[in-house]
Amino acid sequence: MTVSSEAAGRPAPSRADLPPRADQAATLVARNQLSPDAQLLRFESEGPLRVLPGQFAMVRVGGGGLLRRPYSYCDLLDDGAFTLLVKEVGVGTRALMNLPVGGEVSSLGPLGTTFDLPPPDLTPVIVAGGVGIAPFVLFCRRVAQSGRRGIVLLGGRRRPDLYLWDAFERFGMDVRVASEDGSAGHHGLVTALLDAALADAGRPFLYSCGPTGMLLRVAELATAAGVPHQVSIERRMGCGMGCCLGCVVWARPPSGGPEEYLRSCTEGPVFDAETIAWDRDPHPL
Amino acid sequence: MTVSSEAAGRPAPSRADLPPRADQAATLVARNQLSPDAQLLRFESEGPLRVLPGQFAMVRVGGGGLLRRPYSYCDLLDDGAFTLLVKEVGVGTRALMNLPVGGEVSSLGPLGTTFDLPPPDLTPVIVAGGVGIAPFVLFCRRVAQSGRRGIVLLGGRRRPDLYLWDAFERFGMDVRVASEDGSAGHHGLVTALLDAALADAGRPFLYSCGPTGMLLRVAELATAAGVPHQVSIERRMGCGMGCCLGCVVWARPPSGGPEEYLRSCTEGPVFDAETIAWDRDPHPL
Amino acid sequence: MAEEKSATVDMGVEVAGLRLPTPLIAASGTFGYGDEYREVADYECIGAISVKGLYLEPREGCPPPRIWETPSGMLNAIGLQEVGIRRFLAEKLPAVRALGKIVIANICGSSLEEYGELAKILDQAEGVSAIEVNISCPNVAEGGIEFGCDPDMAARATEVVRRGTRLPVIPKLSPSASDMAAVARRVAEAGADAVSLINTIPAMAVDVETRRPRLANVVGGLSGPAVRPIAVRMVWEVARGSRLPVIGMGGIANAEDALEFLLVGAAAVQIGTMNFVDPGVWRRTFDGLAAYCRRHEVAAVRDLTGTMRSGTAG
Amino acid sequence: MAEEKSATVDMGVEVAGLRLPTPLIAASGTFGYGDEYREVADYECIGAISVKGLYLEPREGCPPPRIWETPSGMLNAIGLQEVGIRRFLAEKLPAVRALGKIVIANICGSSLEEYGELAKILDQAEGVSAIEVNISCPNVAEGGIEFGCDPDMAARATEVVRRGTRLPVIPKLSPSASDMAAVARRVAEAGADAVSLINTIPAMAVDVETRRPRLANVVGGLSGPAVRPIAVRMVWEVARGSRLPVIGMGGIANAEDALEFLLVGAAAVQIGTMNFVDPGVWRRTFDGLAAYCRRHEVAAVRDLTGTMRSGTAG
Repeated sequence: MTVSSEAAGRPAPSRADLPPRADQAATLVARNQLSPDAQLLRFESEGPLRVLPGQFAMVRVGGGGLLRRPYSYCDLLDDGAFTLLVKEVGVGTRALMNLPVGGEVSSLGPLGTTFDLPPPDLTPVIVAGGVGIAPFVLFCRRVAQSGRRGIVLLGGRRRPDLYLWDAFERFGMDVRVASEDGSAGHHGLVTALLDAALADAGRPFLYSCGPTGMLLRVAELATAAGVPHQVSIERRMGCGMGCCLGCVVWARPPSGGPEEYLRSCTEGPVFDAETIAWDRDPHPL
Repeated sequence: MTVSSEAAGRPAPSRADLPPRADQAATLVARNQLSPDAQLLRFESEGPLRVLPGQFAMVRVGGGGLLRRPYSYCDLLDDGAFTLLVKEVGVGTRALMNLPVGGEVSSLGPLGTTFDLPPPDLTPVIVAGGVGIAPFVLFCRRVAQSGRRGIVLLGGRRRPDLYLWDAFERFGMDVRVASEDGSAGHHGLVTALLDAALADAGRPFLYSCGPTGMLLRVAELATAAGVPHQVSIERRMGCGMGCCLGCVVWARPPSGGPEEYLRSCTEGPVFDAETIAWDRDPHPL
Repeated sequence: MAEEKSATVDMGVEVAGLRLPTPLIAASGTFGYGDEYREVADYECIGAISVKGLYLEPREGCPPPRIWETPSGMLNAIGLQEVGIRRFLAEKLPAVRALGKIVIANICGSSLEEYGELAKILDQAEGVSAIEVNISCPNVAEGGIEFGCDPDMAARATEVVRRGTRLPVIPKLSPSASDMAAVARRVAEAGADAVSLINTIPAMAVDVETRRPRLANVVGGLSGPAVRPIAVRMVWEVARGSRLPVIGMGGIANAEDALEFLLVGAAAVQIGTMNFVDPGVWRRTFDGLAAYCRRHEVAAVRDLTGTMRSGTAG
Repeated sequence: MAEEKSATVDMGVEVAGLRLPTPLIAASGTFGYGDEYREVADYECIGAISVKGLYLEPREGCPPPRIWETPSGMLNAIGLQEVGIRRFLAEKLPAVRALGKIVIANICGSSLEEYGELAKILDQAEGVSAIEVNISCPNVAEGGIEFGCDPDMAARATEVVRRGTRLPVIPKLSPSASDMAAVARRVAEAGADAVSLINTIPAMAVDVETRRPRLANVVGGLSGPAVRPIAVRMVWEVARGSRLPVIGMGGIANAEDALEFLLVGAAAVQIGTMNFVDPGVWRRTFDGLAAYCRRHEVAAVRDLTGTMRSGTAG
């Protein structure tokens, strides 16, 4: 893989490069209440499951509304179990958070594009806000498995919103945190930690996921510093399979290709950040 | 109370004669699986509850469809708890049968008219099919409390469908059963037991609840024998409060009043059987 | 009183000349003759009651089955079983008047003459504050076509009611018309003081095991949360496309739902099907509206009408 | 093959001259260009695929937000983002043809000329078996009014397509018309071989906290189980009121839902929104239809069309 994907916006990677997809029953086997409104849920799939970091599942749960909801795979465990990080935002997440252990969901995945491991001479620097941390657990597991380290910048409103901090430390990552109320780490936004992290990393490769305001700020700093940057974009999704066209983001390829809407479920959720036309994005700060 | 209600069809008894109604939260505290597809559920109301035999509740449970579902109160216990007999017929009953112990429902009741206790010189004879037995548990509790006995004829497809048989024996009732497959009691329909029961009762007062075909046959026999007969009629209900007009039955008062649709939730569910125009009933055998 | 629980928010609205203490009206056909819910609903949250649709004479209605549940909705074909205007005035109206609520009479006609006659009778009645005109009734003289599907027939029905009464006249629009705003403009010219919408949407369901319709009448009216997005769109179109005040309805179950209607232009809303599901809908919706106004620093709920912003971003 | 799993039931149907191996068609706009679901849906259960609506030129579509969930339904305003007819033929059609499925091209026009031009291009294309005509498109020349709302405009759009092709022509009817059967009769005269219905119902939702519409386009189309009772009624009306074969759709999630449409008169059905919810809908619906036919001793699924009985009792 190359540092900067040649194809603008990495449109529709050949499915041959990605793990097979299936709609499988998955049983909730454990619940870890991370904060008053967030849980880490562990599921066991009925069949085999391969997932690359950054990919997501479309999950259907009884009482959770008509449409499935997208969740980044948080971690994939050796026995084929996977975890999801869920924060209550509506009827779908609420149904999942109220599902009793032993209950079943339908999980369609793995879907979408992936975070690339950086080339050997670059150091991963991750910037995540709130539940945007989810895809980086599996990512950092892979980074650690390749015998490398990275820097994880984690932001949230208050200390309880800095989910899974300890997991990253176990992977040997250099974890730095920020909270808007000052209850943990830097008092303020996580992006304030970015300059120092980039300097410490030497030759950094940026990865980000979280609120649009944060992503935009990270993208500005990355562009200014000439640092490669992959971003996971979350949009309201209908199908996750590229058919409803509900989850699009406007792409303006720097290579000069045509501007167009790309599907965050298929050409994304992970994009090269320079591809996204942030100024035309309908989800401002 | 008189043996045969003067007012044809007993239209809209003054609410002053009936217990107060409320929409209350009720917690499921115990489940008794009576057969593969029937359960006796015990609930505790958040507030006080008075119920007369034959009355029903409109129950709302999460995942159980938009509308409430009507259930006869099966029994009312001294501490204000009540039981419902539930058989799986659709999304509403299924949600109730899957509700975990400790789960909550909304219960609107008590609604509708009641079975009258017979005058002292008459013997109650009850004919019930399947879940039609439900309202007679509380009724027989009241009969027994008045120091009297009665005959209970209980029918179903197979032995497991003869619900709560033992409860009636504990109340000192003379229980006689029939099953269509011959696995318990008389091999055939419960109505075949009726002639003998009426003879044994001497001066009987009939009460019935169950499938329309059974009710119709009981009504024919009661009319032929000149026996007073109260019947509980179950219809698809929307509100239980007399407003949606979904649950009507055609009434042809023998006293010569106007024929009209009466609401099984308000003028019923318990009617004097001679009021019902069985030939115009849209629910044939 | 309800007002005391939200002292800082003025919950009153004015529509079609009626001053309502709250913007929440009980929808015709879902609240009986007005007093059926007195034990279980918070009547202090109710701004007015539109009673069950009235013809001149009593009607027995459709045979059962009359109702069926659908995904997030309810089908009904009651056929307007009711007691007739005279028995309503003699027996039913006193009970609902005793509750101290503003009463809206909902009327149905098989002919223009019947609409006119009903209007004249109600004009003389004590305790009726407005007339809601159900124009989704089949016009017998025109082969049973609904008055409401055709702007001309809707206007003529409105006009005969207008001539028969000094009371506010509120045609209740049928969603079967392809241009709701055009119907609203025509009934405005014919003298309507406001419109209410939407009536139920014609729909049906089939029992596939017996291969028979779920309703004896085959076609019934769909209501409930399932139709709410359609109703909100129609209220928005009528509020933009005519100058009449609009009373919105369609599957309102809580304050958020009611707010959708108010923001797109309704001056008041009706609560219908959800009465059947949850009599607590009145208290919850009322309190939710008051809390919303406080949170958004809106002094009076009437100030919300038509305040939807354009665009979805920034 | 699917047929082997239900050896005793003939699942084939014929509609608009197309012989379909199953009565289940993937609805345009919900199944991409046909091959997106190949890993997760049982394609052997699919009788045909109606691909995403095509204009002459590529379109970027509406800005997001484009979708919103409603009670038992889904709102969408995609604005027909698509690649244009030429790129479809060059890049997309080969992939779906490789799946061995019957392909129906769904076309949209901003003008009568565009409909005619698209029909001519498709007439020359290999591997397209029929043309479904989306008449819910705004007619630019007439100020953006939908072709489908007016029977005359619907007929004119059908006529230009008819003149441009020998392929079967299937107008997809808009539920905004107040008399669906009248539209069906007019497009029949204009040369349609069948009709499909219903397209989505215009609807909207509002974010009351921001007071902005949930969709950037303000109004979107409502689909899903919420609208099914409305769709079943319209299919029943069109099947009774015209002689055209009908392809029914609207919230079909399982065999029972599909059967409702068949019994009221549909010759085939389309599955749309439920693709998003559950790709297993194909296998479940197909198997359920076959099981129903066996249980009811129906030799061929086509024998079910229009067999609803009258009356609800005995």
